[in-house]
Amino acid sequence: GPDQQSNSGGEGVGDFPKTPKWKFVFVNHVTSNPFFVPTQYGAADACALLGCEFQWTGSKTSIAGEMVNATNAAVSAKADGIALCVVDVNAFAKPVDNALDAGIPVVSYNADGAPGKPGTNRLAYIGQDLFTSGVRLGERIAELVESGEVVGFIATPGQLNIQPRIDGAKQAIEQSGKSITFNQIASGAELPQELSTIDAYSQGHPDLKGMFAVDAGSTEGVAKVMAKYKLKDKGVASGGFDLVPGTLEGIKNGHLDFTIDQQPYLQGFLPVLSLYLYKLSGGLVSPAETNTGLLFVTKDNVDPYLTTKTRFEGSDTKQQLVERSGAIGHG
Amino acid sequence: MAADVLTVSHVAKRFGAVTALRDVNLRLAAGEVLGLIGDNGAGKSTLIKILSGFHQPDSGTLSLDGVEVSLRSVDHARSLGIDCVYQDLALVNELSVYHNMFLNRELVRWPLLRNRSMRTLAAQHLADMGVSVPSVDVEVAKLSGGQRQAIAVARSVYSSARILLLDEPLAAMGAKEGALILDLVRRLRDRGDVSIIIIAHNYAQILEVCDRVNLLQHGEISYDVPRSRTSVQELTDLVVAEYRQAKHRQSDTSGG
Amino acid sequence: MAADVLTVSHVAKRFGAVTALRDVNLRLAAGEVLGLIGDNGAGKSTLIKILSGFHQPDSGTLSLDGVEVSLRSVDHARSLGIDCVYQDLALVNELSVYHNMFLNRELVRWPLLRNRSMRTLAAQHLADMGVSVPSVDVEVAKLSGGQRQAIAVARSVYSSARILLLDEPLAAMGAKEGALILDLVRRLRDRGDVSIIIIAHNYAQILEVCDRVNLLQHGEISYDVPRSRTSVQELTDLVVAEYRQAKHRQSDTSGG
Amino acid sequence: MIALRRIGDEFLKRREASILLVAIALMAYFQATTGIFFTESNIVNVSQYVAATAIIAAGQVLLLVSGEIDLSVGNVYTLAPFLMHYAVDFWGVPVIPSILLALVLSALIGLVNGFITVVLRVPSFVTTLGMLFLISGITLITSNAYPVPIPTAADAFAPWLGAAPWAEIIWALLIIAVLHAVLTSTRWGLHTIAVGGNLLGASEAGIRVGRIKIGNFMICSALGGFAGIIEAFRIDSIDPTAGGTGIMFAAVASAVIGGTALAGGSGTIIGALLGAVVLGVLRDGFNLIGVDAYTFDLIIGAAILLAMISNVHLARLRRAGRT
Amino acid sequence: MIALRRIGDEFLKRREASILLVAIALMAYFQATTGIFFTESNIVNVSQYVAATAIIAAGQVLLLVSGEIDLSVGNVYTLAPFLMHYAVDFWGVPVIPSILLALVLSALIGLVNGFITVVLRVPSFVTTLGMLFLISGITLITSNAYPVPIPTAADAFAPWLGAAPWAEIIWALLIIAVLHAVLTSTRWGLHTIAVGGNLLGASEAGIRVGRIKIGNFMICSALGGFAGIIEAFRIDSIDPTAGGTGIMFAAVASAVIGGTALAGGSGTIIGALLGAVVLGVLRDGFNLIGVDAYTFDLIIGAAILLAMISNVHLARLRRAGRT
Ligand SMILES: Nc1ncnc2c1ncn2[C@@H]1O[C@H](COP(=O)(O)OP(=O)(O)OP(=O)(O)O)[C@@H](O)[C@H]1O
Ligand SMILES: Nc1ncnc2c1ncn2[C@@H]1O[C@H](COP(=O)(O)OP(=O)(O)OP(=O)(O)O)[C@@H](O)[C@H]1O
Ligand SMILES: [Mg+2]
Ligand SMILES: [Mg+2]
Repeated sequence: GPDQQSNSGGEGVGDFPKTPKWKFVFVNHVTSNPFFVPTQYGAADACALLGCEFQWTGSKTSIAGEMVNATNAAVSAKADGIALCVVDVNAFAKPVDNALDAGIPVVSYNADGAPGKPGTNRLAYIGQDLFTSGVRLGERIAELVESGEVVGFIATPGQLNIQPRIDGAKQAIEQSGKSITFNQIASGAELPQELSTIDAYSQGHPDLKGMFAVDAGSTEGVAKVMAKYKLKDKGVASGGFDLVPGTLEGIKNGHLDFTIDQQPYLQGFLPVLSLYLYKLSGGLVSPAETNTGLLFVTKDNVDPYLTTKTRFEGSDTKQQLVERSGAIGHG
Repeated sequence: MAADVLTVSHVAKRFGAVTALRDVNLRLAAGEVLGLIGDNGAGKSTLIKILSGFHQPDSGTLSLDGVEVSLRSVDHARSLGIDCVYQDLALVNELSVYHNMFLNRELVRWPLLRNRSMRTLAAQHLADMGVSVPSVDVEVAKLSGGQRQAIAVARSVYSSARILLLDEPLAAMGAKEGALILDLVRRLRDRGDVSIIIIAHNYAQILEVCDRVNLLQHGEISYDVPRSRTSVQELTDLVVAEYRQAKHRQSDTSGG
Repeated sequence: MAADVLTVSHVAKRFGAVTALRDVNLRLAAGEVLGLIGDNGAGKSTLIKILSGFHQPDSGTLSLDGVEVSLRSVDHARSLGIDCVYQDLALVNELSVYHNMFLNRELVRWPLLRNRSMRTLAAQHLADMGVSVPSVDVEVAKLSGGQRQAIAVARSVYSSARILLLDEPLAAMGAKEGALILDLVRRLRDRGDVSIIIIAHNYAQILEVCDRVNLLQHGEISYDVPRSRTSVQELTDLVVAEYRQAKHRQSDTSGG
Repeated sequence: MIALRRIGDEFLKRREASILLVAIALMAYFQATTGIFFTESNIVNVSQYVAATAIIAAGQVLLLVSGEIDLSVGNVYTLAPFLMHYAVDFWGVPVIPSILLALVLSALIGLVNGFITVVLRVPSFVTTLGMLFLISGITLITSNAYPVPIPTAADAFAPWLGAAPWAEIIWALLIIAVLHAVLTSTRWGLHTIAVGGNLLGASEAGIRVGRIKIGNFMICSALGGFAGIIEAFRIDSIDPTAGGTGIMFAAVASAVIGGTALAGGSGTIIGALLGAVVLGVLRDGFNLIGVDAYTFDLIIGAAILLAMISNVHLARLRRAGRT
Repeated sequence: MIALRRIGDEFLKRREASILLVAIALMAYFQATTGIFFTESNIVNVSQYVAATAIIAAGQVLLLVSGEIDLSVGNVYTLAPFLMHYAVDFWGVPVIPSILLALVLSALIGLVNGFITVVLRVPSFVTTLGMLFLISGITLITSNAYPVPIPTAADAFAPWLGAAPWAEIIWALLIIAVLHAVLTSTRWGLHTIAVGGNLLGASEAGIRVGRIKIGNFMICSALGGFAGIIEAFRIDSIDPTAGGTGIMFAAVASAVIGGTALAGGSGTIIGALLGAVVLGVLRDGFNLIGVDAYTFDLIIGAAILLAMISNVHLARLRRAGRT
């Protein structure tokens, strides 16, 4: 019957018909940041699966103008799809419209404008809900700290992939009604600088009750400083975002209470999939809003991240089947 | 006798520990050419730079036409009619011959430079001085020592200054070019509307053009004589006598 | 007659459109002092820089003691015993007097500089030349024109070169200091182990120390005469005759 | 034929000839490999890569020629559109006066740089480094580090001020033309060269060296502000992370690639434009080819080196060939 | 008393005196306001702010004095620890030879910079700008832009190489001491000054100017590599985002704050150390005080300006007072 016929498939990958080698352009705001290494692996794996290719480009230092240029170049080069980090609510409206006008599908990933204001007419957002993740962070802080001084480190204030988190945290702390003073401190764009900033801050504030961070580098810095001065023993709470090695180490050794995973691998894998399906279906399968999640990693569930090096965390390049066993943790 | 256009009274100038000028008194009459001589390091150039507004004296006064003035800057001095050829020539290697020759005195049709006129005039002035350069468009970095000096001299000599200060204008000039420049100075003197101070170590040249000769020693003018009453021999003897004394002093204080 | 230490054959040098040297032939006998004269821009400094290894000739050859050599660099020439005082003095303003005086010829107790010895020697050499500087520790940027020249001259004259090239070593020197340097050159000549080429525009000074005089004109040596058979007057006339011709040529070609 | 050769000779005499040849060769290469370099949309892209950098580079050339440098100009670039925004949206000033106000304040920052450098004698590298942080702080504090939209009141002017495809590059070319004339054909330019070439000599000649330097600081800073404003209009957002050291660096690099000496005394404005073009063409071209971010750095580094080595080589050939 | 005054006079004669006074004043200020500046742990922090920058600044001083600049040294700083990592973990080379290999390769990068600058006559600003991108690309591609831990084989050496609290600053002081001696008391240093002060004059004097410049490029680059390695040991991670233009900039700024002229011919290594100390104390001190993120830049900018204005003023007083 007709079912069998469809199973015999087309001449493309899997069961799909033969398609051109579509090329999708990922426009990123911090192209060389380790956080996005698994994102690139995700995109690469999806491309290998589907027989397409992707280009990783944008700005190294979060400059909207450079990202606009890269987007425009992708339109000129007639890319088959664009995945974009919308780190500015205004700047990308026109380039995205241009791309859509030229028939190029666009999705956003990792950052999507300000809360309630996506800033572009992209087809869908694939990534964490940043403001919500900040709210969850703030709730967690209010759980861990009764009152007093708490600091939130942010690498580059105002950046829309991290600033909403701090804003969300602030809001949640205020709403908790506890007498916590929350200070926002810029820690700088590179790791050694972040480390030094956090170190000095902790020295200057002996009464600190909590140290938190909203980006990968600052979180790692918090972990190291907590360990250096054994601040856990003094009752300082701590936590942050993402899963770079130093952070995981800190969780394991108990210096860091938690870190929040946002599944960067999926932020590369899913956009390729969405764009591919859009092309394949002639636009009938339109990309869907996808929340890549918000997973608290604590001492209880950190082990697998440490014991295995995988593409999914960016810590290894090789393809492998990661075995797991036992029950799956749940609420 | 003509009135003094320039009077220098009790001028002193120190650079850190070095006293370049101690107590200089000097006068320059209208239309006069004054030769200034002295050892290396005697302070001649320092005095000239004070007169041109480049240095400010530590103490002492300058008067122009009997009126005391304080020269705030080179530009100020120039606005009062004082122009100078510096010993270091003050040329800009990166600029062409003609731009150097008209530096800070450019011909302009506002706001643009009148390059063609400057080029023509520059070529003409150099020809008058008997100096040939490959082209007035060439950068001065590429010129020979004498060619460079000729440009610096032309810059001032062809200005319409009332007081001209020439610091060793002939040091790098050839025999012929030097003679032609001395001719030029003589012509200026004969015109009578410019007063000149000229520094040189070649006493024959000094005596050829100067009306009067001053000797700078130990930071003051120690000898002042009209041309008619001196000679190359006398001037040389003066300087060498000074040298003997110096040798003497030196052997007294050596070892300190 | 002594053998020639240096022979220059058919040397030519162009800078872009400018032909500085066309066809220079010159020889320097052992122990001889040769005076080189010529107009500004005649190519004297260019020739000296070829002999010191700074420029490479476009064509022609140099021979030392009859053996053809090609001077690869100033360092190479110096290793062959050729040393030079450049017209631009080649001083480093940022360095002290004594470091300049021993530049690239420093006294060392490896790996450290022997600053004390250099300081003492520098002070001594300057005293010999009758030149006083505030201190040998001072940066040369702060010195007067003559003091600077004295340092450059001392650098070479007190080296143990076999062939000394002096490009206008007296231009900025005072009457006394100039005389003392000429004394020094005369003493070197009398010692007989060094041959010297000296450029100067003051023909009296040239004739005081030189054994022979060469005139550089139109890119070649156009006149070669022993001291005994010439005079200041003759040399001056020669140069001025050349000038007359030039004036003539110029008026022929003007307007182009 | 002879006329053509004359034009060719005239062209080769210009200092900028070699870098222009390099730029043309690069464009030809990218057209050959991508086939779409010379489409209108891509040329617009390239022009937008180039314009802001070229404007700042032109100002930086004046300053470099006079022997100074301005590291803070990239931060003035960031601040200026915010100043316009504050004036329009908070203080109710009309758009054009607001822009003028932003430019005047930018020039004032240059004045302060110049004053500290010339009168207080702090080296300009340090003066403008301090100013860089200071202005960055002002921008962050006053803007809360949030990007804001262009004031709606300015919508009517937006196309003129950078939003229209060709607007930015036209401004850049106008500014380049004027500054080229200033540097080559006015007293100001001549004195700028003199001050940078021989500071002592220039002051001996009576040039007011301080005034020249301070003036060039002001010009450079004002141009930085202007570039920031038109770039904000282009991307339709006032971005607190825009500019900074990145664009300052690109501008100085354009100037140096175009033949301006860091040590002062020599430089060309048109060269700086061509330097910015070379950098822009490289960035755009490799993006068109679809080079990845990591490889991008590698390739652009190698390309800069190769382009400059050929440039220097061409320039030497040119000089050798000149009669 | 008299002996004390003699020491005081000797001190005031030194060029670095004024910037040292500024550094001391800043430390006193921060001690007074925070009360914990002079605790051991904070002094260790400050030393770690300072060490890597000071090492690179020392190399940069040599290069700046000889009239060149190296923009790529911050990227060599990033690459070198990865080279060590590759050698140890992938090629099985023992730790110490791996580190030496990384340093030799760093020096080779300097050699290439020097060759392109001196022999091919590309201005060093552009040469090293190209190299900056090139090396950055190499680092990103070979490391996949992912941080890696220090090789476990190196654990035994870690305390010596930067992991122990005082290790970094001791290395820095050693290097500073050696390079200070090189610059002030050896032929190499004298010729470096001569080349930067008067390039034509130095070559007329027979100094091999190319060799001096290339050598200084190599020293600077090797020091960049070494600083990167010890900093990796300190933070116990090899980070592809470390270094880059940020630390290069800080190093050049330290050199200039310490009295090195960008135009060449003059500079002091100890001054560069003190410049790095001033910057480090400012950063640490304002962090101790707990200045808000946005205000930080503002205050540090103003502090740099004030510190340098006082420095220049003090230096002038010092010179005027000298007999
Ligand atoms: N800017 C300065 N800083 C320090 N010392 C200086 C400065 N200018 C001149 N001097 C010193 O002042 C003294 C006088 O120098 P000046 O140049 O006036 O001498 P001079 O008579 O022109 O000598 P010369 O005949 O050699 O040109 C010298 O000892 C010199 O070292
Ligand atoms: N590096 C150079 N580039 C271009 N032209 C040069 C260069 N050096 C010298 N010239 C030209 O070569 C000619 C000869 O110069 P040179 O310096 O040899 O003259 P000179 O005889 O020493 O003159 P003076 O007596 O004035 O010192 C001059 O016309 C000069 O402009
Ligand atoms: Mg003098
Ligand atoms: Mg000469």
